[in-house]
Amino acid sequence: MAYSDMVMDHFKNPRNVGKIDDADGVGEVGNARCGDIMKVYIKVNENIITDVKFNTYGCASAIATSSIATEMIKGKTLDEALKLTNKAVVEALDGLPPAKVHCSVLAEEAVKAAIADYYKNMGIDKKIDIPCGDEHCCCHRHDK
Amino acid sequence: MAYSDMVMDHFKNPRNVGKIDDADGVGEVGNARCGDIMKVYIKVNENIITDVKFNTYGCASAIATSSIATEMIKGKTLDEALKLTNKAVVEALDGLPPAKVHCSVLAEEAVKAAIADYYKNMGIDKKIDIPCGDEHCCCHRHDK
Amino acid sequence: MKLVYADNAATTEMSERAKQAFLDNIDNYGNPSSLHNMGSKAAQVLDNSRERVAKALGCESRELYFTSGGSESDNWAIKGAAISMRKKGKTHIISTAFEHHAVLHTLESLEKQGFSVTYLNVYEDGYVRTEDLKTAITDNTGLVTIMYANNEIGTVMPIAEIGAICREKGIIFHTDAVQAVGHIEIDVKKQNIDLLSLSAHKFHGPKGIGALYIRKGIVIPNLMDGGAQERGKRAGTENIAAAAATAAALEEALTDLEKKNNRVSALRDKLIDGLLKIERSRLNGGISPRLSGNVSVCFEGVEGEALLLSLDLKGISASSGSACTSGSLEPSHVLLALGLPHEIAHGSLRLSLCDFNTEEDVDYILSVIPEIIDRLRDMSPVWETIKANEGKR
Amino acid sequence: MKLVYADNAATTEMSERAKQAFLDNIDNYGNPSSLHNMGSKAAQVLDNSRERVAKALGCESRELYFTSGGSESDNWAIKGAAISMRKKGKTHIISTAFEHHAVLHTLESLEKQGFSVTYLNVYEDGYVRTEDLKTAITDNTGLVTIMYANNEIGTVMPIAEIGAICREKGIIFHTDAVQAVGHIEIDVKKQNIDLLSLSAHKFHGPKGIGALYIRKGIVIPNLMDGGAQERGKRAGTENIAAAAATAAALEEALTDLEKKNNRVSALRDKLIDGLLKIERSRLNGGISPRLSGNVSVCFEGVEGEALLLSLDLKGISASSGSACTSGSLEPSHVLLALGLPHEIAHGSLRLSLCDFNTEEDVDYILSVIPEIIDRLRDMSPVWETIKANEGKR
Ligand SMILES: Cc1ncc(COP(=O)(O)O)c(C=O)c1O
Ligand SMILES: Cc1ncc(COP(=O)(O)O)c(C=O)c1O
Repeated sequence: MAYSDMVMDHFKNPRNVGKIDDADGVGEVGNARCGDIMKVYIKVNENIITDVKFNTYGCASAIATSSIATEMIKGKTLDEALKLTNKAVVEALDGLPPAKVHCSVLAEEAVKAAIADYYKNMGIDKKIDIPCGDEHCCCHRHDK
Repeated sequence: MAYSDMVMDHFKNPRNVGKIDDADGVGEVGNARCGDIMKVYIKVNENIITDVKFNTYGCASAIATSSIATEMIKGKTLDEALKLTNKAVVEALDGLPPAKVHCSVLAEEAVKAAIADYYKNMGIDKKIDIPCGDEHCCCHRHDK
Repeated sequence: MKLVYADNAATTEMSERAKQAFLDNIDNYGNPSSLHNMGSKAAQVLDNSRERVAKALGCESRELYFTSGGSESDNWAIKGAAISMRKKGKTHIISTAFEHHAVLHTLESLEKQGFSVTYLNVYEDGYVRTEDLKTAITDNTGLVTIMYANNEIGTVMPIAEIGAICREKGIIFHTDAVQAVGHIEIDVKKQNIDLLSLSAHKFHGPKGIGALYIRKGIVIPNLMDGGAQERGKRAGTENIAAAAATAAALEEALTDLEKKNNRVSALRDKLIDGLLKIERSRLNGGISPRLSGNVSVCFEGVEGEALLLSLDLKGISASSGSACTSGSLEPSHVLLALGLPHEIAHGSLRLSLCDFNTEEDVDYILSVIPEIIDRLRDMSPVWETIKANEGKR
Repeated sequence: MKLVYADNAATTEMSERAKQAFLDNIDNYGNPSSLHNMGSKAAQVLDNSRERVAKALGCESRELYFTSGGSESDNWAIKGAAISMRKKGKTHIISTAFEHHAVLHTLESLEKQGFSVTYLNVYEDGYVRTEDLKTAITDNTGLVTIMYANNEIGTVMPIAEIGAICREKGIIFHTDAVQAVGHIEIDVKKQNIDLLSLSAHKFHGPKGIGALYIRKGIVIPNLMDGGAQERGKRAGTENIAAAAATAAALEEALTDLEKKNNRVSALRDKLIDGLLKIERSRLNGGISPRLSGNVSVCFEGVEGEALLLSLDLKGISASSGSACTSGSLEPSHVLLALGLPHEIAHGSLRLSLCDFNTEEDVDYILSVIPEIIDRLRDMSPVWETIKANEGKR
């Protein structure tokens, strides 16, 4: 199993690591039992994601997908950010080993969960389709 | 499967190769189907084996056992020669690989068959016990 | 950058003597089954190598069969013994839950064929209890297969006691000694072992070769049918150079073994002590008896692969769980067998030292790990939660 | 004394390129399953080697599995296919009477488990007839295993035709191509081969490594259960250096193959012509298609081992029947399958040339053999009888 240079770069120097104490939205997905948890924080101004940070517990590709996904949504409108797919994340990283594709799904979910949280906080009723958002999502559901 | 130096010596320079046209006794054992035939010729004078020759079709150890067995009975009395055992032949050759022990049995048989033939020619009724003397002796009977 | 290879339980570098023995025979290419001189020369080296390996185990040459490695030896021993015991009407096997996959998956395939397997508990400390073995034995038990030393956590099982129990009950006893041979003094006769698997690349020998000891009197069918090699029990043209290198490596490994083990276990203990200073870390498996080179720890709030790769970037080769399974998402079955919760087992690190490692290696590892752990914990929401809960208490 | 190695069907010398590839990787000792850099470096060489071997056979990398050699590949393919076909309710296998023991003994073990095997006639010339195959196929047939080229007499089977017939009938087709790979242009796709066994040491590669090609879509259970190596299909820490050497050897063997084969078969034909000048000699097996290096002759009135050892004393390495069985007293099952009487089969000699052999080698062999035959016939009572009978006619 070899990671691409992009994955290694984002693992070694992850962008946007950290927390936003006064975040407008926070999304957390995965669980410790499965070996990965991603937590994404966003600041939103006029529908634009002005700042984003993440904290991730997980393997190198979990860290790298979090890093690149946050990069991909930074400065984007919420609607643009909602179009983020795990496929786009995998492509941006020049590929992931098959066993690690589930990390890209988690990253997509984490972003969407943060946006959903933002809408909830704003009292805006917007249905967001999260691939596998519930907390009890089984570890292997993303492998297939 | 490695042969001892003695076996190789008797294979390379077999003693007593040949035929005796006016032999007093000739013994042939083994069969071509099994891959080895030994034919031993003896000249007898006053119960002493004065000359002995052999012809052998067979593997290196068949040739070596024929060679050493003829050496071992040359100049001996018939009674002494009849005491030749395959074990003695194996020992004289510093051992034989297990799969080749049957050759030493053949050599013992060939000598005994030649002596038996001598007695028969002389009209002497003497019972000689040949381990496996009949022509149809199966190839593998000596392996055990 | 300093390079430290600390993954010797996964595989080892060939020793100079092993390499030399290999190279000395690379042109000794005859087929040992051939009758000509080229063949005999090869056969001589094969015989000599077999004798030397047999001697190192305390058995006779003719009880030792070369194979392609530890996995083949395990498959042959267990599948073979299973077929033999079934002929005697027995279908129950006893093993442990933390065997190597070469044993576990073999047992699973036998379970599908109607055998039943009892997996003994190895408790939190990673040791089998002989009382549990005695309790598990029934009239239907035909085989006990228990590893000599665990590949992940290094705990060493009470093999002689297990051997004595099995011999008394007339049960075949196989031990996967892949991690033990070359590292622990073994005497298959004294220890009443019937079948023993070894693999050369775990003691500085070459890859692709191992052996199975089959005690005289134990009859198991072949796994590999074919030519008359290995006295008709294991077909395949023999790898002479590798056999010679195996013998050389094993002899070298056993020379001054105690001295080497003392040195290596001192390094190990220094490493363990240093690592356990890190908060919320723990040692996996008991400390004694333990392979002299094995360090297995878990760090809470950190995931093993990220830890491994961070170490790799610092020139340190290590492993998390066993190498074979590290591509998967499941934490190691060994750590789970110890009763560790998934979330803690995910944070495991195995550093396996050998006598090529130095004190500088250990110091270097200890200088590097804490900052890596800190960095990973800093970005870990799990660690955040742990800390938050601590604060609450 | 001149030394001539003419036993290349038993095993070959490693080529310089293969040795170099091996040595280049002897320190690339990481475990490919390991996540660290040492592991990835090893994994890269493994992947690259697999690709190159796959390319040489015309298949995809993921259809190629490294094993410990030809015997393991044969055992895995045949035992595996047998289990798979039994699940579909089929228990009939078709093979030939002159397969290598790795196939024959495997089939025998299956016969004991309730499979039935039809052994096709190979006639006096050593070729399978496709009409016989068609006749032998029943609704119960699940596997056809027919060797690509015979190891003793060098005859080459109509593999593409056999492949086409099997594919049409939906029967799994395995070929033991141990003697063919590296010597004959093979394309498993065009030839409709489902399973193919190869062994590196038969084409100037290292010993202890081989491969099994398993066509995508063919599912057979593992022979070697355990770790996740070879995509979970063949457990055991991989032998990187040997894999690299296998790829190097195979590529080298296939470079200018036709040119090499033309040269070697010219040597072969010169040798055959020379040997057949000896009275009461005969060529075993048809001349075409035949492996470019194979010479197999019988000399009446002479026993093979004595002939072999006499040649060995002159520096010539050859074989009688196959190397594996030459310790036994039975004449080769291959020669018996051709219908040769025992007494003639006993006098067999196999000289197997490769592209390392020269015309001088052939001239030397031809200068030596007649006097050896004369000497042995001079002391042979069988020859005496033959001559006597000739006199009578
Ligand atoms: C036709 C054939 N099949 C199988 C084998 C077995 O190969 P290996 O000895 O590499 O296991 C051989 C060679 O011994 C062979 O010639
Ligand atoms: C305990 C144990 N058993 C079996 C094996 C398998 O050995 P090999 O990879 O040489 O087949 C290993 C190593 O991978 C091991 O550590």
